[in-house]
Amino acid sequence: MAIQVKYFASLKERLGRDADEVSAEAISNGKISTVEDIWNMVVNGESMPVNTLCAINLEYVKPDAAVKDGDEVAFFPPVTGG
Amino acid sequence: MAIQVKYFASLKERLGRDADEVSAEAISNGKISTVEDIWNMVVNGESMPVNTLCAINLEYVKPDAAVKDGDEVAFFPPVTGG
Amino acid sequence: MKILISKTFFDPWQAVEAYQESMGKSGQYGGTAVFVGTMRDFNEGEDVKDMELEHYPGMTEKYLEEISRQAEDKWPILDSLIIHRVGKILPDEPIVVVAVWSAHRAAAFDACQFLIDELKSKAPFWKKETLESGSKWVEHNT
Amino acid sequence: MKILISKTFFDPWQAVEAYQESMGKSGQYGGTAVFVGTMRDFNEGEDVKDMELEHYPGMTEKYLEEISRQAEDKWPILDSLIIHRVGKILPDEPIVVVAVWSAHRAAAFDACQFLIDELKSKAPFWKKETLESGSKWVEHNT
Repeated sequence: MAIQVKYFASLKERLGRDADEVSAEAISNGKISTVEDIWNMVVNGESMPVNTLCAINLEYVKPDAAVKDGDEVAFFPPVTGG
Repeated sequence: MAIQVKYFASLKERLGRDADEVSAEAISNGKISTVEDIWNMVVNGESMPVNTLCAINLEYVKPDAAVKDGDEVAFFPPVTGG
Repeated sequence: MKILISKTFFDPWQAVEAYQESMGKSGQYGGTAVFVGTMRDFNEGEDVKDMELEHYPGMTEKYLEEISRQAEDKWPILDSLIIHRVGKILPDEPIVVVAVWSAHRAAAFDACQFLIDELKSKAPFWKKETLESGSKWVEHNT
Repeated sequence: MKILISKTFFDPWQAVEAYQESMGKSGQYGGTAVFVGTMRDFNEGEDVKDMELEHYPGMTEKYLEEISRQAEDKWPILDSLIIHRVGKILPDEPIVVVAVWSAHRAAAFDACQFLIDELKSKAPFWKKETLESGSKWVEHNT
């Protein structure tokens, strides 16, 4: 399996892509344990913008939430619907 | 001229009529000066039910409000619209 | 601003849409708050067959215009609509619709609630329900 | 309870009426509170030509169902409806409708306001406006 990573709105445009995949190995070898670790791996060291929101499997979580193989992790800017 | 008196809803049913006319003379001879005086004249001594609302010329007033010739005075129970 | 006392059935959703189109304010309003009061088939535990709605012609319209103007003074709203039914009403028929248009939602909500609260507590309307046991004037407004 | 993400234009008044008829609760609801959000042709002083509304498919629906269930737990409501537009939207087109049916008006108003407030502050939607000066992601929700 793997971890699917999704980006939305201005963050998607800034990164120039709407998704990444993080291999299951990165978890099993201890490189990744939280949502923040995912961020640091996929964006190559750029720090997370202050207001970035994080979700695991369609539920809001904090950046220190634990991830596991098979999760869908998402990063996006503050919402502006309605 | 004269004073037109109107009744609505349960009060109209209780009195058995929807209107009365009070002659201008009753004012000029000093028998009537307030809304409450009108009530006492038209209902023959029955006291005004506690929650009765009063209006002069389509505006809410208190029972001690002064009436003048040509006014339209109304009495009605608490409202239940909407 | 529109105030209408209707002696016949009206469709509140069509009425709101039609008034909105006639307002000539397209692109200006971002929020519309609407309240529709509908006749239920029960009240305080009893079945209601139908209802007679009486009003004080002249004073009712004057009062509704007054509170509509008060709403315009209190909140930055663009327009408002009040339609209230009178006469004989059957269960499931609309009794009242209050709609308020504004640039933002808070003013629309607040003004709409103000209008229906003021209407319910002071506009001269009276309901008489036909129950199994006979007809009865409604005494408490809920 | 109904949640719908619409990729095409919808008429909020017709949608509310159609859902109301399909609910099968006639005679039970005495109060319906509705909020409609419409696209304005200006925002923070600038003319807006059109807007692109993005969402997070799956999470958006899940979140809207969650708050609809929360509203049912918090207030004695009979039913609720949320429709939200996504994709390209033009000025004067509806963006969102929230409708709540209840026996009495206070619960309908409170639940309707709760739903639109929660939707605006947390449902994963994002607006990108096309202005004279180019396109720009909306940063502050009003």
